[in-house]
Amino acid sequence: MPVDLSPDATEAEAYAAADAWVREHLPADVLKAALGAEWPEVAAFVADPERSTPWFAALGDAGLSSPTWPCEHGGLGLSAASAGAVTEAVTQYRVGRTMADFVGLALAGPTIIAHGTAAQKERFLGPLARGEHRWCQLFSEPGAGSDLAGLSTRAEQQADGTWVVNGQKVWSSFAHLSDFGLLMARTDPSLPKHRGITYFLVDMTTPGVEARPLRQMTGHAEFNEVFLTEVELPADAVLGELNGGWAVAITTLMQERNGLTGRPAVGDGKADELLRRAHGNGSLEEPVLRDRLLRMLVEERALQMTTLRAYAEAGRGAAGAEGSVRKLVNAQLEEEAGALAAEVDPLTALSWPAGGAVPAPVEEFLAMKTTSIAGGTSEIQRNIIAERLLGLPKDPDPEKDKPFSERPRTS
Amino acid sequence: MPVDLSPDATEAEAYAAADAWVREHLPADVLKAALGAEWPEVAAFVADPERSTPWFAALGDAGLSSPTWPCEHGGLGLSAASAGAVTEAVTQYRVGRTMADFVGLALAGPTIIAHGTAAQKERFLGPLARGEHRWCQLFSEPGAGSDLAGLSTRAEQQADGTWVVNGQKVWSSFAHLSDFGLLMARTDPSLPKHRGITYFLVDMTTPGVEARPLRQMTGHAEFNEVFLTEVELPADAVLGELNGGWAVAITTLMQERNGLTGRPAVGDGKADELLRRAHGNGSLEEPVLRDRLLRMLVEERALQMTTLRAYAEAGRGAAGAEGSVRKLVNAQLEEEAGALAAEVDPLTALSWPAGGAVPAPVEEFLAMKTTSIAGGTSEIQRNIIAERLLGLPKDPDPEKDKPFSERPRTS
Amino acid sequence: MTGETGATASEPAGADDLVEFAWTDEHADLRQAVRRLMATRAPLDRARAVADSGERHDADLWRTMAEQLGLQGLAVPEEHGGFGGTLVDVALVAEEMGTVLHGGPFLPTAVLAPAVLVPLAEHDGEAAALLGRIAAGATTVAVAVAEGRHAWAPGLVTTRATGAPGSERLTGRKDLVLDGADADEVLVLATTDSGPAWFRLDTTDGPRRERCATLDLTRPAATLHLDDVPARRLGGPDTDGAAVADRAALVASVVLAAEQVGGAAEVVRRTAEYVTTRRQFGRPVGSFQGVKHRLADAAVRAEMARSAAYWAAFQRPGTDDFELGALVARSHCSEAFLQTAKDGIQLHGGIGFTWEHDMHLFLRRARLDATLLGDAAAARERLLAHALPDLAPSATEVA
Amino acid sequence: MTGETGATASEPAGADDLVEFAWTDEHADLRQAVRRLMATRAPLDRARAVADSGERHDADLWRTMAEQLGLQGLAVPEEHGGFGGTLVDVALVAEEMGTVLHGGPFLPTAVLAPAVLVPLAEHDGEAAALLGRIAAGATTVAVAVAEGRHAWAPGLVTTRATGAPGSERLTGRKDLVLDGADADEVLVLATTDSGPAWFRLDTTDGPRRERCATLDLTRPAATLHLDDVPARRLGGPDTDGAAVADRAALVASVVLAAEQVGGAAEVVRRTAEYVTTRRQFGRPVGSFQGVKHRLADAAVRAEMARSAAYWAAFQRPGTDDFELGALVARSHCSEAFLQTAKDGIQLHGGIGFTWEHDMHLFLRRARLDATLLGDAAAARERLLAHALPDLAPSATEVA
Repeated sequence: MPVDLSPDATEAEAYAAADAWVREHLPADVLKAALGAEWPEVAAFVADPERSTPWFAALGDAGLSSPTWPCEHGGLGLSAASAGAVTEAVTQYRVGRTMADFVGLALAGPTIIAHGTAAQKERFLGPLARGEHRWCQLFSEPGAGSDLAGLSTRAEQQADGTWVVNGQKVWSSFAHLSDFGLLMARTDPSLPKHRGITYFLVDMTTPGVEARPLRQMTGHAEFNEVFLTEVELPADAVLGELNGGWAVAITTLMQERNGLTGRPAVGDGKADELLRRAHGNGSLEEPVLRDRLLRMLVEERALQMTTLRAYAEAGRGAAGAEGSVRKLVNAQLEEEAGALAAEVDPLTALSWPAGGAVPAPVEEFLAMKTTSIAGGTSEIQRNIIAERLLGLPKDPDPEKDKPFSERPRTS
Repeated sequence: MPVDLSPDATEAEAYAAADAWVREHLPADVLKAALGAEWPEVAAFVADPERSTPWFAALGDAGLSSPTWPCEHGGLGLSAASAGAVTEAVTQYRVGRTMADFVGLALAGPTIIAHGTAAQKERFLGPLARGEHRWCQLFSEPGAGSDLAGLSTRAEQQADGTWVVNGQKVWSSFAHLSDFGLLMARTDPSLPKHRGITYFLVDMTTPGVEARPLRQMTGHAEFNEVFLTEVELPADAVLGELNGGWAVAITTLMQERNGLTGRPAVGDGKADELLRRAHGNGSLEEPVLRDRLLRMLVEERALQMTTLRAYAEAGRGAAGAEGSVRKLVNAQLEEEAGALAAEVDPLTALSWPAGGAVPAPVEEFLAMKTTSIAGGTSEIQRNIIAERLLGLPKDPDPEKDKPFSERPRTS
Repeated sequence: MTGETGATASEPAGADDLVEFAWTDEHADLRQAVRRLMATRAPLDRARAVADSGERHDADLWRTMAEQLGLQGLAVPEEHGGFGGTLVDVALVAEEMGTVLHGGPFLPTAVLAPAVLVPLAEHDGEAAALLGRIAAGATTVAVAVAEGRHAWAPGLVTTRATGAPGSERLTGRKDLVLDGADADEVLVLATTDSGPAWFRLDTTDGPRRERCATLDLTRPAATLHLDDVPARRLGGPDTDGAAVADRAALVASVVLAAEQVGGAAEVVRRTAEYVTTRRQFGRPVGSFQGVKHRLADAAVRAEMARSAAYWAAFQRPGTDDFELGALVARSHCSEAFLQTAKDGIQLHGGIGFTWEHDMHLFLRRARLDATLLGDAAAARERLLAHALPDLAPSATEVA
Repeated sequence: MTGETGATASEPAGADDLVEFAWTDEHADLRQAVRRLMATRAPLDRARAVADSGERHDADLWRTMAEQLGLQGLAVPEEHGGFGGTLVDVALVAEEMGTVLHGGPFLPTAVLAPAVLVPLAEHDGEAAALLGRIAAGATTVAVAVAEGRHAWAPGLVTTRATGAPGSERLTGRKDLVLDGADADEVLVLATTDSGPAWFRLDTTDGPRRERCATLDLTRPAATLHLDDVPARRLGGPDTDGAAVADRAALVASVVLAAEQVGGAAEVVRRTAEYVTTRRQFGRPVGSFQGVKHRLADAAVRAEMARSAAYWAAFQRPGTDDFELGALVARSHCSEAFLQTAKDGIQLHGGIGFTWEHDMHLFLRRARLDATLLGDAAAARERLLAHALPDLAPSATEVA
């Protein structure tokens, strides 16, 4: 049963209601742990499906996992600001839905709300709110990286209206654990590239869908390649218009960039952590290194302030390119943090006991490029900022208006 | 009478012959001053036309101002390496031709040698070698900056074969003091932009040629705007083929980028000077500033080493883009030097006694952007490096093959 | 997908303590009023014309600012006859003025002087009276701290005060005193046996005020040669002059940061306009990534600068967060404006480094702003105490 | 038109003292021979395969290097049974090996160990004999200097030697010892009552050699736990161990700089190839200025790095110019390779940060190379004495 809140609730009302609901419904031991800042215990609760599954179901029923969604589809119909207050109230106890649900809650939900049929909303939104389905994104392809619309995965309609999909996707987080996927596939190659794409909702258990983990330079596999071989989809797997998938995808991408999760804060960050390490091992005494660390502190605080500003001003029409500003700066900070982690602890970053845990500076150094490439490269963010925030003209794309099938192939 | 040197002379022979010639012919007081490193006296000699005019004439007659030129046109026919040794021998006494002759000796001469008729060579090369004519370049236009070939200045041929030129040029060094100019003008707007240009040699005293100094942000006027209004040129003012001016201009531009003047050295530079200033006023104690100064020292030395390498390896086929590498790095160093000059002496750079001489840090700060814009912006140098040194594909130019007259006008 | 750095609160907190960036209609009205005044009476051309003519400032405009908008009194508390505006109000005004590079006496008289005088006025009727006259637009005030190569370093001041209380005399030299040749009043930081203290110079008697040429053409400045000249000490007997100077620098840093935001954003705006219309190689130059990406980075810096300047402006002076915000803003906004001004020139190409084009005026202003209250590296060094409070328990002490 | 910085000689000088960049046919032959060997026997795939298999190195290749090209003896003087190659020769080899990220024992055995042993061998037959065995390819040697967070700081070594001359024992811990778990011999820098000195570890008795996981997968390393283990002191009674370590670091810096040049240039080459074939938005990605300008900057850095590394290699060790060159090369080449490796990953996009792609191997190597002999900032600090010789008369002293 949804928490008792009018869609017009103020931030303070929303915060209070959500806070009260959590205090009332969260298992007593977990609440106690959270109030005592015993975070490992709270994390153990969230990580234990036996306990977290019913909790997330209750949270979803209360509307607290999807506060901006319409009331009839598992939401509370709140404004962005009041919804933020709800999220913040839940997040303070660290018992909200995890990053593994980001695609589902932040991307799939709003996209289905915007473009779905009544049946699709009915089928997917409730379970999404309750945490019953995990979702993944099937957009990127090896041959079409930054140029998303250059995708080659084909979906061909059969006489009976069903579809057969063939192709390969890449950079799908959690694809191997997902129940459903958001798929873009080419349905008419005779049209220019943006106009022959259709958006599908794919049951990941369909035969022919195979997710394989993709190992990164860090040695970890956070992403997957997904192979689609003669995958048969029902006619009602289409979301939005036939060949109108690009517009649907824009909804998803805008959500991805604007996806703030709770009220941002100005305070302790990665630079502070690095400064503490440098203080601990004496490298803070090196003035050039110290200034670089402090410069990172300044940029990190300025980013936090920018995020807070975007959050505070969102009610008054945030620019769509703002998310790109933050992503770009965040990528630069991640890169600098990785570089600095190795300079603060240079030998630790170079060798460590074989078989032992990989030290943090090594992980950080090797992950430094992740954010500047994944989820849209920094070059793409700069294009977005230049074109949307500053109104600069687009780069010429000689193939933009040509039929997709006539483009030269990349190697 | 040319100095006695075979075109096959080695570097050592060339150096010795030039050195001996200068010691024999330089006025005794000037030689003494140079040997005693009394440079202000030497500079006074060079700046005094009464004394330097006959000296430069003698130097030119000896072939020492243009050692690579053919023997029949005032040169010695030497290789680049041996010619460098000659230049170095003259330069050590600081009695060679000045920067005001750079366009004439380094650009006009070689371009005329490569593309001129026998009559043009006869008319121009001797006086050039003897320092009788000063030259300027009339390439850039307000509407065509980096895109040189986008020039609009029109030359229309009359029934009698003469030409009438109308247009505006900009960024011409020494134009107000020059006897002749190297002009590119459009002679057939119905051809694509690179193909309708003709190269002219212009007598700057022709009616309708007007040079106006152009004040830079430094307050100085090192460049000129040149207005061409109904300027009548004789038929033999054309250098090279009709409508083939772009190829002629490439010769000029390549000379401009490769124009090394004497053997480069690795040693005292601008960074050293800034370090001395910082040591003098105590700002060297600021570790962050000190490291920036030392970083500039490293980059400056590395550039000197690169220039020396280009010089040493030139005999074995230097890449054409190498000049762009050096110009790009030099521009970055000039910018950093200007920025650092102000940081070393922050208050001096901000205010100084009214009416007094403008302090060096102010001049340097305000000139910091000159090299990264003038003579081809750093962006253009990066394009050249990427395309010629690395073989990357060119940016698309939608108008490259269109008739020039059909292009949209810039504002 | 990585989360944004440090972007979630770790402690439960009510939603109602969110005050940063809480813009009001009054803020919007003030901004509009100043923008309109600047557009009609002080556009950038006018700043250049005033500078070219060698005039100090536009006296008519000065009166209008006082009479119609009360801008000179914005930073003066109501108890001293001012309008008691918040720091956010003053910052908004500075941002708008920064957009057109407005110069003249406003910064020293209406920003620096009140920042120094407000704490002094607690125990000093003379300082309080001066605040009243500033607020009324009836006087102009210069503030003299800088010496040698140190722009704002209270601990390194060597100008010396001698003589008995009530009849002190000053000896030394002050550099880069904005409006120092013309201001009606001059406040001087000088050392005494009990540390640095503030003095009101007797401008009628003795000080040689040498008018200077300035890099920033819109901000006249002078060198003061003080050769045993009379002055009156301001503040109470226990006033810590260095602490007053430090607090004033922090307050002024936030205002100057807003000015830097105005300048940087205007460079971005003008450059975007230029590269959209300018064509080369058959395309608008703004369609080349070399241009777009440089300008995108500049826009990002300007956005970050705006966040930093106003976050600080929304803090309560005297708090740790205020100091942190002021120092972050000084470091970020100083470098952001300088870099953006350079980029603006680069992206304008040849025209951008001519005297007639306005771009270099932004670079000149950026250099002054980055120096005036202490440089970015010094600000960062002070931030260390905020990140590692255990390291330096005296984090809020005067540097 | 501005002249290039400092690019004209101010003193008369004969043209015949120009020795830098005087390439010979022998240089070209050596480069070709090494390049061919690497291409056939040690391409980058092979380095990865060796690393994946956990093998230390390719022993067959090691023998071939010794027997066919004598590479292990290139840095060993002829008097000690080596080939007495110049530093330019060794640098050429290192550059070619850097191109394919060749690892294993070559750097410690054939570069670091000779750099340490040559001065020691002046007064020590044991060191001389060791050089002979290195030159013959008959032994491998590790060099242990680094401790804690200090990679090569002779003055900060805390590993301590005790006991009478001839029967010293070492106690301490050495980190990042390249090939330290497997090398036949280990040279250790340890402190004594008379300052730092070099020791040859008795590897049969006592030292615990802990094999480590390494960031640079191609360069195995170990931590040595020295718990009162026997060792023999090398060099004469007056040998200054710190000076030997310092000189060795300078010599090795030049070689490592050449390796960095090889790595950086290869990243540029591979990336140029990739962006020329990869298409996005209807064009090769290499036609976008965002890509081309980044890669042009990388190419410029690599060219400058090559000039710096070889200029230093052409100087005579022991001279001021040699030290200057080595320090310039260490600073420039370290940062050039690191930045280029990062750019290479960025320009490859998604594929560039996968495990299967080779780009990250360059980044890993770049990080090691930038640390191994001391960092870039420390090198720059030492350059101060070269720019301002009056400031520090003891410019060539050990840091």
